[in-house]
Amino acid sequence: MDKTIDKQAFMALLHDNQTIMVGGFMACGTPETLIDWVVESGVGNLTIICNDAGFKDRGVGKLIANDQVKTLIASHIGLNPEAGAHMSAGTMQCELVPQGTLAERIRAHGAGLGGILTPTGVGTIVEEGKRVIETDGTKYLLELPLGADLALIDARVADRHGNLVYDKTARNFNPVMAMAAKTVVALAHETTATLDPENVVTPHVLVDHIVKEVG
Amino acid sequence: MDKTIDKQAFMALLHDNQTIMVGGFMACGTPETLIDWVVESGVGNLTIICNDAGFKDRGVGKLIANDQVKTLIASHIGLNPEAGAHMSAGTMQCELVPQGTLAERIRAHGAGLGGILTPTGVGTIVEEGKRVIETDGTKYLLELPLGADLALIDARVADRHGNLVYDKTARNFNPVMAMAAKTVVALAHETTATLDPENVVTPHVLVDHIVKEVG
Amino acid sequence: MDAKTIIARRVAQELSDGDLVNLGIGLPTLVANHIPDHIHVHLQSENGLIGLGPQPTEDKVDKNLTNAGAEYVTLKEGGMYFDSVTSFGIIRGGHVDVTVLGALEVDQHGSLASWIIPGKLVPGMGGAMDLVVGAKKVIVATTHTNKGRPKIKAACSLPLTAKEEVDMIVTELGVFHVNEDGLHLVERHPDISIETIIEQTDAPLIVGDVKLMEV
Amino acid sequence: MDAKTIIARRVAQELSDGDLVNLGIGLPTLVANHIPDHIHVHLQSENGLIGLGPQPTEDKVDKNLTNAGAEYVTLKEGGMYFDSVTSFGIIRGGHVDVTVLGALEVDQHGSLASWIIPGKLVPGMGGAMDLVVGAKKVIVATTHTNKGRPKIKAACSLPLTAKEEVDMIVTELGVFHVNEDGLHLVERHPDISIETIIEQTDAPLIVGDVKLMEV
Repeated sequence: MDKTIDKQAFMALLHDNQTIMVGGFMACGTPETLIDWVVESGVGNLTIICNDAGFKDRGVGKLIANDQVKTLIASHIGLNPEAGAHMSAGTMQCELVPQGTLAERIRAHGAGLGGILTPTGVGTIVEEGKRVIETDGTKYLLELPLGADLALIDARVADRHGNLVYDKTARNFNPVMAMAAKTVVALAHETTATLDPENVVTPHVLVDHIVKEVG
Repeated sequence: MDKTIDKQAFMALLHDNQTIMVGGFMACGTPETLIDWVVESGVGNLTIICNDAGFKDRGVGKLIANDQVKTLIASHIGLNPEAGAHMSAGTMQCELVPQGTLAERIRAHGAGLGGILTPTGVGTIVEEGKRVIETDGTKYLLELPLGADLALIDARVADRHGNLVYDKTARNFNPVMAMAAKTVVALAHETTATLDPENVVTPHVLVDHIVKEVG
Repeated sequence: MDAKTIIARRVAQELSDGDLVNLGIGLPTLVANHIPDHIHVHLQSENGLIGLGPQPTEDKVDKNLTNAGAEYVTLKEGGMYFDSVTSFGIIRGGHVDVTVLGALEVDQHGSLASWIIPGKLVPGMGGAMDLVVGAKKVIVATTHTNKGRPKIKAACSLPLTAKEEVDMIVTELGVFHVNEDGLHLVERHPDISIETIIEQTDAPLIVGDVKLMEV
Repeated sequence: MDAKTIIARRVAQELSDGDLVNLGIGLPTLVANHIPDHIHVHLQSENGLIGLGPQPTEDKVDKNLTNAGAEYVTLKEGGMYFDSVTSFGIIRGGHVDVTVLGALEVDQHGSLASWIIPGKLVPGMGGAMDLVVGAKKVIVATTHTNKGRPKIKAACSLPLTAKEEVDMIVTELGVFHVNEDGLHLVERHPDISIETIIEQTDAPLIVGDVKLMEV
């Protein structure tokens, strides 16, 4: 089953009001070609889940600069002044989540858990509005699952089944996001017939579509 | 830093009343040499955490047959009649845990979570004695972390830093147990200088000691 | 055709191209032999692989390549290995399209008992509780009766594997759908009358348009 | 020697052979330059590697090999890559021996504020909340004052990164231990009097046997 799609088929996956997870850490491991196409599509009112706000001209920062993002759920926005400006102007909301909690919340959705108890954020403003659950005298925050309509991930190599491996620190949030969205699109920088079954990071059953990076 | 230890040093790690996690699934991926040494040591009153009870003469079944196990925490004991016999005789207790819950409880300990909410076991006897937590109208069981004093795991290859890779379905519970015990000992069937940094499954910082399989 | 073959063949017809499928130990395993040639499904073995192939010839046996029943198996091209945490993340997270498993009892509301007969048989639930809760579609494949006693009940009397999760029951006598309004008989064996099925079923049946099973 | 070098050198002395260490962005990064030759530590970068090496020469830059501050880095022999879930599992699970990070404020009870100045600076907490809660030893490395205002307080006034998790504070003036009974001054810069340190600290100090810092 060939999962490769072209730009046109990708564009048909995009809609206003979608929740989209985007892999990458400060734009390292973000599928830039797919982000460019989301910019080109002009879809708006998006909820973006990403480790950070990227840069003004890299990563999900391009979507923010183009006024397509209603809500950003991220752990850090400091390297993109546009994100702060959009927040101050009231044109974008931002939910800041500790990075480890963000990873676990996405994992919880992908792995079918109802939530996880984490010590992270106890006694801080992260606790606000959350259930505090005590076990054995220790307090934990109940953090809830985080899923998406679409995940856009960046892979080094896809094989013809859709198995994926990643490149160095460009791996980051990509594998866990591949577990947590209704539709998963991977931008593959290379393709190959098959990968070593011991080294596959994302099994093909989790990947719906592959876009081959050109050039 | 050479992490290799010999039999004598391994034996010094063993004590009565320890909680020991043992990798393997129906003895596939169980470090048999290390189990043989635990049998030889004669330590008793152990709590063993393992996917299953192994067979009478393979895997943790050898420890049960030798009357060293006070409590077994496992998902399945059906292929080892000795386990049932020890339970009936009252010489061993057994806590049965759904396999996915067992994996998540061990992971929770290793990843510093206070617990996880799972739908598995809701409305069954697995629910007994547990907190039921409802989010968005769905009921989940709060399952608590499971750690150990010692983890005995089975690796295909260890490099000289202690990085590990596994062999096919012998991987199973080994990687997660390497996260969840105070002391982690890996039986390595091969050793090499270095492994590909993209393919390491268990990072060396999690591994305390390596025992090289002989022959 | 014997009962098991009738059941396995009928279950196989429920599978769609590209499905990720988990087949339980025993009768459900036989389903793999009846998958139509034009349908390509991916079989998961919860001990750590997707791409389960046929049993190897004796000279090709690899002791580190087994299924969840501790039998030697093979891996198909495109398959891959993973650990137990990933395996049950895939299962619990709803990434398995169809799970097929046996039953001691199954009731009109879709509750299933399959893992324990108190005081008699205590093998443990293994991965069954997670599979039944997590898979998108749960099919119980079982002989209609056990020593003449109906396995389909108004309410299970044995401890449950999961509450109200079964979608479909296939026996050698017929096919049943578990709907909101109760248990529907939707197909019958051509040689078996609806009256006989009602007689051998310990639960109220909703009988509408009953098709003939292909046998 | 400038203040930052004094601090970085002193923090480096806290590291032990084999430690897994996470160094925050900015001042803490400098600690890597002062680790004694006979001590071999493993640096983690929370975006997905252990074995952080020095910055590459321009011709060796790999855009998919960055640290948590989005700078190009290298991987040392024996290092490996992993995803964000694994990275924060390692962090939250207590597998990081020492984390070193900066502060906006730190108080006598070991509470830390480092990620937000409401209405002014909202970069986000990134991985800091997980690191401070998860690491075995938390060292705050910071200049003693900010524009003449003490950073060590009786109680933090800014929103917290974590409550009562800091173990040690190193500034260019002295070294402080956070103990159950309060904040101890344990070392001072040879040129700085205890009185000066008390004067420039906004928290009560317990002063016992005060050694001289090596500068």
